[in-house]
Amino acid sequence: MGIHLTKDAGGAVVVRVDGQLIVGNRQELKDLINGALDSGERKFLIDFARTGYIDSSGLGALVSLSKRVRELGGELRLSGLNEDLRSLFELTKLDTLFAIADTPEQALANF
Amino acid sequence: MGIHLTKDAGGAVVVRVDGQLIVGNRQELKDLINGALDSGERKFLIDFARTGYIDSSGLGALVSLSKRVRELGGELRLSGLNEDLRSLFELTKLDTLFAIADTPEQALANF
Amino acid sequence: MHPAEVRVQLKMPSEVACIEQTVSLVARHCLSGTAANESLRFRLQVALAEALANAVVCGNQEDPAKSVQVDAELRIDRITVQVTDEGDGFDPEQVPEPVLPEHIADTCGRGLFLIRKLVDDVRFNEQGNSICMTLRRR
Amino acid sequence: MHPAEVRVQLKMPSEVACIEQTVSLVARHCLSGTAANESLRFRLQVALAEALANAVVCGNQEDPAKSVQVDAELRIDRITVQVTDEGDGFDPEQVPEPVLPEHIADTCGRGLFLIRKLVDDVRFNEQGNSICMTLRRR
Ligand SMILES: Nc1ncnc2c1ncn2[C@@H]1O[C@H](COP(=O)(O)OP(=O)(O)O)[C@@H](O)[C@H]1O
Ligand SMILES: Nc1ncnc2c1ncn2[C@@H]1O[C@H](COP(=O)(O)OP(=O)(O)O)[C@@H](O)[C@H]1O
Repeated sequence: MGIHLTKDAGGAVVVRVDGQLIVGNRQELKDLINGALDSGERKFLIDFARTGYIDSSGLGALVSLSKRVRELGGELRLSGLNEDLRSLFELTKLDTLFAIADTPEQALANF
Repeated sequence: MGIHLTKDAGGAVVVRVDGQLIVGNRQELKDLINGALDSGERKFLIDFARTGYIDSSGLGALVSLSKRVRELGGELRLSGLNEDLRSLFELTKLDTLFAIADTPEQALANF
Repeated sequence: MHPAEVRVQLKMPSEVACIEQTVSLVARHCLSGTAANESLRFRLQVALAEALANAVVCGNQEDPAKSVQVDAELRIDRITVQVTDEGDGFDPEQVPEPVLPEHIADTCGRGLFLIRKLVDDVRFNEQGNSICMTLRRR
Repeated sequence: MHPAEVRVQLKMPSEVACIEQTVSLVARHCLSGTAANESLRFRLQVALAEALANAVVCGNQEDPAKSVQVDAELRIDRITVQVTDEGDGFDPEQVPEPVLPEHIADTCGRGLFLIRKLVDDVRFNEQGNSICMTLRRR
Protein backbone atom coordinates (compact mmCIF):
# COMPACT_ATOMS: atom_id res chain seq x y z
CA MET A 1 0.00 0.00 0.00
CA GLY A 2 1.22 3.45 -0.78
CA ILE A 3 2.35 5.77 -3.51
CA HIS A 4 5.93 5.36 -4.66
CA LEU A 5 7.98 7.74 -6.74
CA THR A 6 11.08 6.79 -8.74
CA LYS A 7 13.12 8.53 -11.43
CA ASP A 8 13.39 6.89 -14.84
CA ALA A 9 16.74 6.83 -16.69
CA GLY A 10 15.13 8.99 -19.41
CA GLY A 11 14.31 11.70 -16.87
CA ALA A 12 10.64 10.97 -16.24
CA VAL A 13 9.20 10.67 -12.77
CA VAL A 14 7.45 7.32 -12.39
CA VAL A 15 4.73 7.16 -9.74
CA ARG A 16 3.40 3.75 -8.71
CA VAL A 17 0.05 3.59 -6.95
CA ASP A 18 -0.09 0.45 -4.76
CA GLY A 19 -3.60 -0.24 -3.45
CA GLN A 20 -6.36 2.29 -4.00
CA LEU A 21 -6.42 5.89 -5.25
CA ILE A 22 -9.33 7.34 -3.35
CA VAL A 23 -10.52 10.26 -1.26
CA GLY A 24 -8.38 9.08 1.66
CA ASN A 25 -5.00 9.22 -0.14
CA ARG A 26 -5.36 11.33 -3.30
CA GLN A 27 -3.77 14.30 -1.45
CA GLU A 28 -0.65 12.20 -0.99
CA LEU A 29 -0.42 11.77 -4.77
CA LYS A 30 -1.00 15.48 -5.33
CA ASP A 31 1.66 16.45 -2.78
CA LEU A 32 4.22 14.08 -4.31
CA ILE A 33 3.71 15.31 -7.86
CA ASN A 34 3.41 18.98 -6.89
CA GLY A 35 6.65 18.62 -4.93
CA ALA A 36 8.37 17.14 -7.99
CA LEU A 37 6.97 19.95 -10.16
CA ASP A 38 8.41 22.47 -7.70
CA SER A 39 11.84 20.83 -8.03
CA GLY A 40 11.65 21.21 -11.79
CA GLU A 41 10.37 17.83 -12.94
CA ARG A 42 8.12 18.00 -16.02
CA LYS A 43 7.61 14.42 -17.26
CA PHE A 44 5.35 12.19 -15.18
CA LEU A 45 4.12 8.66 -15.59
CA ILE A 46 1.58 7.25 -13.15
CA ASP A 47 1.50 3.47 -13.26
CA PHE A 48 -1.60 1.65 -12.02
CA ALA A 49 -0.41 -1.92 -12.50
CA ARG A 50 -0.70 -2.51 -8.75
CA THR A 51 -3.83 -0.47 -8.17
CA GLY A 52 -7.03 -2.07 -6.89
CA TYR A 53 -9.58 0.62 -7.57
CA ILE A 54 -9.86 4.38 -8.09
CA ASP A 55 -12.78 6.51 -6.94
CA SER A 56 -14.10 9.69 -8.50
CA SER A 57 -12.01 11.89 -6.24
CA GLY A 58 -8.93 9.95 -7.37
CA LEU A 59 -9.97 10.61 -10.98
CA GLY A 60 -10.50 14.28 -10.05
CA ALA A 61 -6.99 14.45 -8.57
CA LEU A 62 -5.58 13.08 -11.83
CA VAL A 63 -7.48 15.73 -13.79
CA SER A 64 -6.18 18.57 -11.64
CA LEU A 65 -2.60 17.24 -11.67
CA SER A 66 -2.69 16.83 -15.42
CA LYS A 67 -3.87 20.44 -15.78
CA ARG A 68 -1.11 21.79 -13.57
CA VAL A 69 1.57 19.71 -15.29
CA ARG A 70 0.39 20.94 -18.69
CA GLU A 71 0.27 24.57 -17.54
CA LEU A 72 3.91 24.25 -16.54
CA GLY A 73 4.78 22.84 -19.97
CA GLY A 74 5.07 19.25 -18.81
CA GLU A 75 3.24 16.02 -19.58
CA LEU A 76 1.44 13.43 -17.47
CA ARG A 77 0.91 9.93 -18.82
CA LEU A 78 -0.84 6.89 -17.40
CA SER A 79 -0.10 3.17 -17.71
CA GLY A 80 -0.98 -0.23 -16.33
CA LEU A 81 -4.76 0.16 -16.26
CA ASN A 82 -6.47 -3.22 -16.25
CA GLU A 83 -9.84 -3.65 -17.94
CA ASP A 84 -11.85 -2.57 -14.88
CA LEU A 85 -9.73 0.51 -14.17
CA ARG A 86 -9.74 1.51 -17.82
CA SER A 87 -13.54 1.31 -17.82
CA LEU A 88 -13.64 4.09 -15.19
CA PHE A 89 -11.77 6.39 -17.62
CA GLU A 90 -13.99 5.34 -20.51
CA LEU A 91 -17.26 5.78 -18.62
CA THR A 92 -16.27 9.29 -17.53
CA LYS A 93 -14.72 10.06 -20.96
CA LEU A 94 -11.45 10.83 -19.21
CA ASP A 95 -9.75 8.48 -21.66
CA THR A 96 -9.98 11.43 -24.09
CA LEU A 97 -8.06 13.66 -21.67
CA PHE A 98 -5.15 11.39 -20.83
CA ALA A 99 -2.34 9.69 -22.74
CA ILE A 100 -2.86 6.09 -21.65
CA ALA A 101 -0.26 3.40 -22.44
CA ASP A 102 -0.52 -0.29 -21.70
CA THR A 103 2.83 -0.61 -19.94
CA PRO A 104 5.24 1.86 -18.31
CA GLU A 105 7.83 0.81 -20.92
CA GLN A 106 5.52 1.87 -23.75
CA ALA A 107 4.69 5.14 -21.98
CA LEU A 108 8.36 5.93 -21.37
CA ALA A 109 9.64 4.86 -24.79
CA ASN A 110 8.89 8.14 -26.56
CA PHE A 111 8.74 10.47 -23.56
CA MET B 1 -18.89 -35.27 1.58
CA GLY B 2 -20.46 -38.51 2.56
CA ILE B 3 -19.97 -41.70 4.50
CA HIS B 4 -17.96 -44.41 2.78
CA LEU B 5 -17.74 -48.06 3.71
CA THR B 6 -14.91 -50.40 2.68
CA LYS B 7 -13.84 -53.85 3.78
CA ASP B 8 -10.36 -54.29 5.23
CA ALA B 9 -8.20 -57.33 4.27
CA GLY B 10 -8.37 -58.47 7.90
CA GLY B 11 -12.15 -58.60 7.78
CA ALA B 12 -13.02 -55.31 9.47
CA VAL B 13 -15.49 -52.86 8.00
CA VAL B 14 -13.85 -49.44 7.63
CA VAL B 15 -16.21 -46.48 7.59
CA ARG B 16 -14.85 -43.10 6.51
CA VAL B 17 -16.79 -39.98 7.45
CA ASP B 18 -16.06 -37.20 4.95
CA GLY B 19 -17.39 -33.83 6.10
CA GLN B 20 -19.53 -33.62 9.21
CA LEU B 21 -21.24 -36.20 11.40
CA ILE B 22 -24.31 -34.33 12.60
CA VAL B 23 -28.04 -34.51 13.09
CA GLY B 24 -28.54 -34.25 9.34
CA ASN B 25 -26.56 -37.38 8.36
CA ARG B 26 -26.07 -39.52 11.47
CA GLN B 27 -28.94 -41.77 10.32
CA GLU B 28 -26.95 -42.56 7.19
CA LEU B 29 -24.09 -43.82 9.37
CA LYS B 30 -26.49 -45.85 11.53
CA ASP B 31 -28.14 -47.40 8.48
CA LEU B 32 -24.81 -48.34 6.92
CA ILE B 33 -23.45 -49.99 10.06
CA ASN B 34 -26.74 -51.65 10.99
CA GLY B 35 -26.92 -53.03 7.46
CA ALA B 36 -23.40 -54.45 7.80
CA LEU B 37 -24.31 -55.95 11.20
CA ASP B 38 -27.31 -57.60 9.60
CA SER B 39 -25.05 -59.15 6.96
CA GLY B 40 -22.91 -60.62 9.73
CA GLU B 41 -20.08 -58.07 10.05
CA ARG B 42 -18.79 -57.68 13.62
CA LYS B 43 -15.59 -55.60 13.41
CA PHE B 44 -15.99 -51.90 12.67
CA LEU B 45 -13.57 -49.04 12.41
CA ILE B 46 -14.87 -45.53 11.92
CA ASP B 47 -12.15 -43.22 10.64
CA PHE B 48 -12.52 -39.46 11.17
CA ALA B 49 -9.38 -38.31 9.38
CA ARG B 50 -11.53 -36.39 6.87
CA THR B 51 -14.17 -35.21 9.29
CA GLY B 52 -14.74 -31.51 9.96
CA TYR B 53 -16.86 -31.59 13.07
CA ILE B 54 -19.23 -33.87 14.98
CA ASP B 55 -22.25 -32.67 16.92
CA SER B 56 -23.82 -34.22 20.00
CA SER B 57 -26.30 -36.21 17.95
CA GLY B 58 -23.37 -37.63 15.97
CA LEU B 59 -21.74 -38.59 19.27
CA GLY B 60 -25.07 -40.10 20.36
CA ALA B 61 -25.22 -42.15 17.17
CA LEU B 62 -21.73 -43.51 17.89
CA VAL B 63 -22.80 -44.47 21.43
CA SER B 64 -25.88 -46.32 20.20
CA LEU B 65 -23.97 -48.06 17.41
CA SER B 66 -21.21 -49.12 19.78
CA LYS B 67 -23.84 -50.59 22.16
CA ARG B 68 -25.51 -52.56 19.40
CA VAL B 69 -22.19 -53.82 18.01
CA ARG B 70 -21.12 -54.95 21.50
CA GLU B 71 -24.46 -56.64 22.16
CA LEU B 72 -23.92 -58.69 19.01
CA GLY B 73 -20.44 -59.68 20.21
CA GLY B 74 -18.61 -57.30 17.87
CA GLU B 75 -16.33 -54.31 18.38
CA LEU B 76 -16.39 -50.71 17.18
CA ARG B 77 -13.17 -48.70 17.11
CA LEU B 78 -12.45 -45.10 16.17
CA SER B 79 -9.43 -43.50 14.52
CA GLY B 80 -8.19 -40.32 12.91
CA LEU B 81 -9.52 -37.85 15.48
CA ASN B 82 -7.61 -34.60 15.34
CA GLU B 83 -7.09 -32.55 18.49
CA ASP B 84 -10.40 -30.69 18.17
CA LEU B 85 -12.47 -33.80 17.47
CA ARG B 86 -10.76 -35.72 20.26
CA SER B 87 -11.64 -32.89 22.66
CA LEU B 88 -15.35 -33.58 22.04
CA PHE B 89 -14.87 -37.16 23.27
CA GLU B 90 -12.80 -35.99 26.24
CA LEU B 91 -15.24 -33.24 27.28
CA THR B 92 -18.16 -35.68 27.22
CA LYS B 93 -16.03 -38.48 28.77
CA LEU B 94 -16.86 -40.64 25.76
CA ASP B 95 -13.13 -41.30 25.40
CA THR B 96 -13.65 -43.80 28.26
CA LEU B 97 -16.31 -45.65 26.24
CA PHE B 98 -14.50 -46.03 22.92
CA ALA B 99 -11.30 -47.67 21.73
CA ILE B 100 -9.62 -44.73 20.00
CA ALA B 101 -6.51 -45.21 17.83
CA ASP B 102 -4.47 -42.52 16.13
CA THR B 103 -4.53 -44.07 12.67
CA PRO B 104 -6.69 -46.70 10.94
CA GLU B 105 -3.54 -48.85 10.60
CA GLN B 106 -3.03 -48.87 14.36
CA ALA B 107 -6.71 -49.63 14.95
CA LEU B 108 -6.72 -52.47 12.44
CA ALA B 109 -3.37 -53.98 13.49
CA ASN B 110 -4.71 -56.08 16.35
CA PHE B 111 -8.37 -56.28 15.34
CA MET C 1 -10.10 2.81 11.98
CA HIS C 2 -11.50 1.44 15.18
CA PRO C 3 -13.21 -1.43 13.37
CA ALA C 4 -16.95 -1.19 13.45
CA GLU C 5 -19.13 -3.81 14.98
CA VAL C 6 -20.68 -5.81 12.19
CA ARG C 7 -24.06 -7.48 12.54
CA VAL C 8 -25.00 -10.48 10.41
CA GLN C 9 -28.53 -11.80 10.38
CA LEU C 10 -30.35 -14.59 8.61
CA LYS C 11 -33.42 -16.77 8.87
CA MET C 12 -33.21 -20.49 8.41
CA PRO C 13 -36.05 -22.94 7.67
CA SER C 14 -36.80 -25.56 10.33
CA GLU C 15 -35.07 -28.39 8.50
CA VAL C 16 -32.20 -30.42 9.85
CA ALA C 17 -30.88 -30.68 6.29
CA CYS C 18 -30.24 -26.90 6.36
CA ILE C 19 -28.10 -26.91 9.49
CA GLU C 20 -24.74 -27.73 7.92
CA GLN C 21 -25.02 -25.05 5.25
CA THR C 22 -26.15 -22.45 7.78
CA VAL C 23 -23.25 -23.32 10.08
CA SER C 24 -20.77 -22.86 7.28
CA LEU C 25 -22.40 -19.63 6.06
CA VAL C 26 -22.48 -18.06 9.52
CA ALA C 27 -18.98 -19.26 10.40
CA ARG C 28 -17.68 -17.78 7.14
CA HIS C 29 -19.10 -14.37 7.97
CA CYS C 30 -17.94 -14.56 11.58
CA LEU C 31 -14.36 -15.44 10.65
CA SER C 32 -14.19 -13.37 7.46
CA GLY C 33 -11.11 -11.19 7.29
CA THR C 34 -9.49 -12.59 10.40
CA ALA C 35 -6.38 -14.72 10.61
CA ALA C 36 -7.25 -18.41 10.46
CA ASN C 37 -7.90 -19.74 13.94
CA GLU C 38 -8.87 -23.36 13.48
CA SER C 39 -9.79 -23.98 17.09
CA LEU C 40 -12.13 -20.97 17.12
CA ARG C 41 -13.67 -22.11 13.83
CA PHE C 42 -14.20 -25.61 15.21
CA ARG C 43 -15.76 -24.43 18.48
CA LEU C 44 -18.00 -21.99 16.62
CA GLN C 45 -19.13 -24.65 14.13
CA VAL C 46 -19.98 -27.24 16.78
CA ALA C 47 -21.72 -24.74 19.09
CA LEU C 48 -23.73 -23.35 16.18
CA ALA C 49 -24.65 -26.83 14.94
CA GLU C 50 -25.88 -27.71 18.43
CA ALA C 51 -27.88 -24.53 18.89
CA LEU C 52 -29.44 -24.80 15.42
CA ALA C 53 -30.30 -28.48 15.94
CA ASN C 54 -32.01 -27.66 19.24
CA ALA C 55 -33.88 -24.75 17.66
CA VAL C 56 -35.03 -26.80 14.66
CA VAL C 57 -35.84 -30.04 16.48
CA CYS C 58 -36.74 -29.19 20.11
CA GLY C 59 -37.91 -25.61 19.59
CA ASN C 60 -39.67 -25.51 16.23
CA GLN C 61 -40.24 -29.27 16.12
CA GLU C 62 -39.43 -29.14 12.41
CA ASP C 63 -42.63 -27.21 11.74
CA PRO C 64 -42.21 -25.81 8.20
CA ALA C 65 -44.28 -22.77 9.20
CA LYS C 66 -41.62 -21.77 11.75
CA SER C 67 -38.12 -20.55 11.16
CA VAL C 68 -34.93 -20.05 13.10
CA GLN C 69 -33.37 -16.61 13.40
CA VAL C 70 -29.59 -16.23 13.61
CA ASP C 71 -28.10 -12.89 14.75
CA ALA C 72 -24.35 -12.54 14.94
CA GLU C 73 -22.43 -9.57 16.31
CA LEU C 74 -18.84 -9.48 15.14
CA ARG C 75 -16.44 -7.46 17.20
CA ILE C 76 -12.69 -7.23 17.11
CA ASP C 77 -12.29 -9.25 20.29
CA ARG C 78 -15.33 -11.54 20.20
CA ILE C 79 -18.16 -13.12 18.26
CA THR C 80 -21.67 -13.27 19.69
CA VAL C 81 -24.23 -15.50 18.00
CA GLN C 82 -27.85 -15.62 19.05
CA VAL C 83 -30.13 -18.43 17.82
CA THR C 84 -33.85 -17.92 18.32
CA ASP C 85 -36.66 -20.34 17.55
CA GLU C 86 -40.44 -19.98 17.58
CA GLY C 87 -41.01 -22.71 20.16
CA ASP C 88 -42.19 -22.59 23.76
CA GLY C 89 -38.70 -22.53 25.19
CA PHE C 90 -37.44 -24.61 28.11
CA ASP C 91 -35.64 -24.31 31.41
CA PRO C 92 -31.93 -24.96 30.85
CA GLU C 93 -31.48 -25.47 34.61
CA GLN C 94 -33.49 -28.69 34.34
CA VAL C 95 -31.16 -30.34 31.83
CA PRO C 96 -29.09 -33.08 33.59
CA GLU C 97 -25.29 -33.26 33.34
CA PRO C 98 -24.47 -35.80 30.63
CA VAL C 99 -21.11 -36.70 32.18
CA LEU C 100 -22.64 -38.09 35.39
CA PRO C 101 -21.97 -41.85 35.53
CA GLU C 102 -25.66 -42.69 35.05
CA HIS C 103 -25.81 -40.59 31.85
CA ILE C 104 -22.44 -41.19 30.31
CA ALA C 105 -23.73 -43.86 27.93
CA ASP C 106 -26.93 -41.99 27.02
CA THR C 107 -27.57 -41.53 23.32
CA CYS C 108 -28.61 -37.89 23.68
CA GLY C 109 -28.43 -34.90 26.01
CA ARG C 110 -24.90 -33.65 25.31
CA GLY C 111 -25.76 -30.58 23.22
CA LEU C 112 -26.02 -27.82 25.80
CA PHE C 113 -23.18 -29.36 27.77
CA LEU C 114 -20.90 -29.17 24.72
CA ILE C 115 -21.99 -25.62 23.96
CA ARG C 116 -21.12 -24.56 27.51
CA LYS C 117 -17.72 -26.23 27.24
CA LEU C 118 -16.88 -24.84 23.78
CA VAL C 119 -17.89 -21.19 24.05
CA ASP C 120 -16.90 -18.51 26.55
CA ASP C 121 -20.36 -17.39 27.59
CA VAL C 122 -23.89 -18.77 27.17
CA ARG C 123 -27.10 -16.94 27.99
CA PHE C 124 -30.74 -17.79 27.43
CA ASN C 125 -33.67 -15.44 27.27
CA GLU C 126 -36.29 -15.88 29.97
CA GLN C 127 -38.59 -17.97 27.77
CA GLY C 128 -35.75 -20.26 26.79
CA ASN C 129 -36.34 -20.06 23.02
CA SER C 130 -33.24 -17.97 22.40
CA ILE C 131 -29.63 -18.85 23.17
CA CYS C 132 -26.82 -16.32 22.99
CA MET C 133 -23.27 -17.63 22.71
CA THR C 134 -20.09 -15.58 22.94
CA LEU C 135 -16.68 -16.73 21.72
CA ARG C 136 -13.60 -14.64 22.37
CA ARG C 137 -11.17 -14.25 19.49
CA ARG C 138 -8.04 -15.18 21.40
CA MET D 1 -31.56 -25.45 1.21
CA HIS D 2 -32.98 -22.46 -0.56
CA PRO D 3 -30.22 -20.19 0.76
CA ALA D 4 -31.43 -17.66 3.23
CA GLU D 5 -31.14 -13.98 2.67
CA VAL D 6 -28.32 -12.68 4.81
CA ARG D 7 -28.28 -9.14 6.20
CA VAL D 8 -25.02 -7.45 7.13
CA GLN D 9 -25.01 -4.17 9.00
CA LEU D 10 -22.37 -1.85 10.36
CA LYS D 11 -21.83 1.74 11.43
CA MET D 12 -18.81 3.67 10.25
CA PRO D 13 -17.35 6.86 11.74
CA SER D 14 -17.43 9.97 9.54
CA GLU D 15 -13.76 9.78 8.60
CA VAL D 16 -12.44 9.49 5.07
CA ALA D 17 -9.59 7.40 6.47
CA CYS D 18 -12.12 4.69 7.35
CA ILE D 19 -13.60 4.33 3.88
CA GLU D 20 -11.09 1.90 2.39
CA GLN D 21 -11.34 -0.53 5.31
CA THR D 22 -15.12 -0.36 5.31
CA VAL D 23 -15.24 -1.02 1.57
CA SER D 24 -13.07 -4.08 1.94
CA LEU D 25 -15.00 -5.34 4.99
CA VAL D 26 -18.40 -4.96 3.33
CA ALA D 27 -17.18 -6.38 0.01
CA ARG D 28 -15.74 -9.36 1.82
CA HIS D 29 -19.09 -10.14 3.45
CA CYS D 30 -21.00 -9.52 0.24
CA LEU D 31 -18.82 -11.85 -1.80
CA SER D 32 -18.15 -14.40 0.94
CA GLY D 33 -18.75 -17.95 -0.19
CA THR D 34 -19.37 -17.10 -3.82
CA ALA D 35 -17.14 -17.92 -6.76
CA ALA D 36 -14.69 -15.10 -7.45
CA ASN D 37 -16.20 -12.56 -9.80
CA GLU D 38 -13.59 -9.85 -10.15
CA SER D 39 -15.75 -7.49 -12.15
CA LEU D 40 -18.54 -7.66 -9.55
CA ARG D 41 -15.99 -7.09 -6.78
CA PHE D 42 -14.55 -4.09 -8.60
CA ARG D 43 -17.94 -2.50 -9.30
CA LEU D 44 -19.05 -3.09 -5.71
CA GLN D 45 -15.85 -1.62 -4.29
CA VAL D 46 -15.97 1.54 -6.41
CA ALA D 47 -19.70 2.11 -5.89
CA LEU D 48 -19.33 1.61 -2.14
CA ALA D 49 -16.30 3.89 -1.97
CA GLU D 50 -18.27 6.60 -3.78
CA ALA D 51 -21.36 6.24 -1.62
CA LEU D 52 -19.33 6.21 1.60
CA ALA D 53 -17.29 9.25 0.52
CA ASN D 54 -20.47 11.17 -0.25
CA ALA D 55 -22.01 10.14 3.08
CA VAL D 56 -18.90 11.07 5.08
CA VAL D 57 -18.00 14.29 3.24
CA CYS D 58 -21.21 15.73 1.73
CA GLY D 59 -23.71 14.21 4.15
CA ASN D 60 -22.08 14.14 7.57
CA GLN D 61 -19.48 16.78 6.66
CA GLU D 62 -16.94 14.74 8.61
CA ASP D 63 -18.73 15.57 11.86
CA PRO D 64 -17.30 13.13 14.43
CA ALA D 65 -20.66 13.11 16.22
CA LYS D 66 -22.32 11.60 13.15
CA SER D 67 -21.88 8.18 11.66
CA VAL D 68 -22.66 6.34 8.46
CA GLN D 69 -24.87 3.25 8.47
CA VAL D 70 -24.28 0.45 5.97
CA ASP D 71 -26.98 -2.19 5.44
CA ALA D 72 -26.35 -4.99 2.98
CA GLU D 73 -28.82 -7.63 1.88
CA LEU D 74 -27.16 -10.66 0.33
CA ARG D 75 -29.31 -12.83 -1.89
CA ILE D 76 -28.41 -15.63 -4.22
CA ASP D 77 -28.95 -13.49 -7.32
CA ARG D 78 -28.08 -10.01 -6.07
CA ILE D 79 -26.44 -7.77 -3.50
CA THR D 80 -28.21 -4.68 -2.19
CA VAL D 81 -26.22 -2.15 -0.19
CA GLN D 82 -27.79 0.87 1.46
CA VAL D 83 -25.59 3.71 2.76
CA THR D 84 -27.27 6.23 5.08
CA ASP D 85 -25.80 9.37 6.57
CA GLU D 86 -27.09 11.83 9.16
CA GLY D 87 -26.98 14.86 6.86
CA ASP D 88 -29.72 16.94 5.31
CA GLY D 89 -29.75 14.99 2.07
CA PHE D 90 -29.85 16.45 -1.44
CA ASP D 91 -31.74 16.23 -4.69
CA PRO D 92 -29.92 13.80 -7.00
CA GLU D 93 -31.90 15.22 -9.96
CA GLN D 94 -29.96 18.47 -9.62
CA VAL D 95 -26.54 16.90 -10.10
CA PRO D 96 -25.18 17.75 -13.58
CA GLU D 97 -23.87 15.11 -16.01
CA PRO D 98 -20.07 15.06 -15.66
CA VAL D 99 -19.56 13.84 -19.23
CA LEU D 100 -21.05 16.95 -20.81
CA PRO D 101 -18.29 18.81 -22.70
CA GLU D 102 -18.37 21.72 -20.23
CA HIS D 103 -17.83 19.36 -17.26
CA ILE D 104 -15.51 16.78 -18.70
CA ALA D 105 -12.39 18.42 -17.25
CA ASP D 106 -13.97 19.19 -13.87
CA THR D 107 -12.06 17.99 -10.84
CA CYS D 108 -15.16 16.64 -9.11
CA GLY D 109 -18.76 15.58 -9.69
CA ARG D 110 -18.25 12.06 -11.09
CA GLY D 111 -19.31 10.05 -8.03
CA LEU D 112 -23.03 9.50 -8.59
CA PHE D 113 -22.45 9.17 -12.31
CA LEU D 114 -19.99 6.32 -11.74
CA ILE D 115 -22.31 4.64 -9.23
CA ARG D 116 -25.13 4.71 -11.78
CA LYS D 117 -22.87 3.23 -14.44
CA LEU D 118 -21.39 0.52 -12.21
CA VAL D 119 -24.42 -0.89 -10.41
CA ASP D 120 -27.69 -2.30 -11.75
CA ASP D 121 -30.09 -0.16 -9.76
CA VAL D 122 -29.79 3.02 -7.65
CA ARG D 123 -32.48 4.48 -5.41
CA PHE D 124 -32.47 7.34 -2.94
CA ASN D 125 -34.82 7.93 -0.05
CA GLU D 126 -36.97 11.04 -0.27
CA GLN D 127 -34.68 13.12 1.94
CA GLY D 128 -31.64 12.14 -0.10
CA ASN D 129 -29.49 11.04 2.82
CA SER D 130 -29.75 7.34 1.95
CA ILE D 131 -28.65 5.62 -1.25
CA CYS D 132 -29.59 2.04 -2.07
CA MET D 133 -27.53 0.22 -4.71
CA THR D 134 -28.28 -3.18 -6.21
CA LEU D 135 -25.76 -5.33 -8.07
CA ARG D 136 -26.84 -8.51 -9.78
CA ARG D 137 -24.58 -11.52 -9.33
CA ARG D 138 -24.35 -12.46 -12.96
N1 LIG E 1 -34.45 -24.43 21.67
C1 LIG E 1 -35.02 -25.32 22.53
N2 LIG E 1 -36.36 -25.35 22.70
C2 LIG E 1 -36.93 -26.24 23.54
N3 LIG E 1 -36.24 -27.13 24.26
C3 LIG E 1 -34.91 -27.16 24.15
C4 LIG E 1 -34.22 -26.26 23.28
N4 LIG E 1 -32.90 -26.52 23.38
C5 LIG E 1 -32.77 -27.52 24.26
N5 LIG E 1 -33.98 -27.92 24.74
C6 LIG E 1 -34.26 -28.97 25.75
O1 LIG E 1 -33.06 -29.28 26.44
C7 LIG E 1 -32.77 -30.67 26.32
C8 LIG E 1 -31.29 -30.90 26.28
O2 LIG E 1 -30.75 -30.41 25.08
P1 LIG E 1 -29.31 -30.87 24.64
O3 LIG E 1 -28.36 -30.77 25.77
O4 LIG E 1 -28.97 -30.08 23.43
O5 LIG E 1 -29.43 -32.40 24.28
P2 LIG E 1 -30.43 -33.14 23.25
O6 LIG E 1 -30.85 -32.09 22.25
O7 LIG E 1 -29.58 -34.19 22.69
O8 LIG E 1 -31.54 -33.67 24.09
C9 LIG E 1 -33.50 -31.11 25.07
O9 LIG E 1 -33.80 -32.48 25.09
C10 LIG E 1 -34.74 -30.26 25.09
O10 LIG E 1 -35.71 -30.81 25.97
N1 LIG F 1 -25.00 11.87 0.88
C1 LIG F 1 -25.07 13.12 0.37
N2 LIG F 1 -25.52 14.13 1.13
C2 LIG F 1 -25.59 15.39 0.63
N3 LIG F 1 -25.24 15.71 -0.63
C3 LIG F 1 -24.77 14.75 -1.43
C4 LIG F 1 -24.67 13.41 -0.99
N4 LIG F 1 -24.21 12.67 -2.02
C5 LIG F 1 -24.02 13.50 -3.03
N5 LIG F 1 -24.37 14.77 -2.70
C6 LIG F 1 -24.35 15.97 -3.56
O1 LIG F 1 -24.26 15.57 -4.89
C7 LIG F 1 -23.13 16.18 -5.52
C8 LIG F 1 -22.55 15.27 -6.56
O2 LIG F 1 -21.99 14.15 -5.95
P1 LIG F 1 -20.97 13.25 -6.75
O3 LIG F 1 -21.54 12.96 -8.07
O4 LIG F 1 -20.65 12.07 -5.89
O5 LIG F 1 -19.70 14.13 -6.97
P2 LIG F 1 -18.76 14.87 -5.90
O6 LIG F 1 -18.98 14.18 -4.59
O7 LIG F 1 -17.42 14.72 -6.47
O8 LIG F 1 -19.24 16.30 -5.90
C9 LIG F 1 -22.19 16.49 -4.36
O9 LIG F 1 -21.32 17.53 -4.68
C10 LIG F 1 -23.15 16.85 -3.27
O10 LIG F 1 -23.58 18.18 -3.41
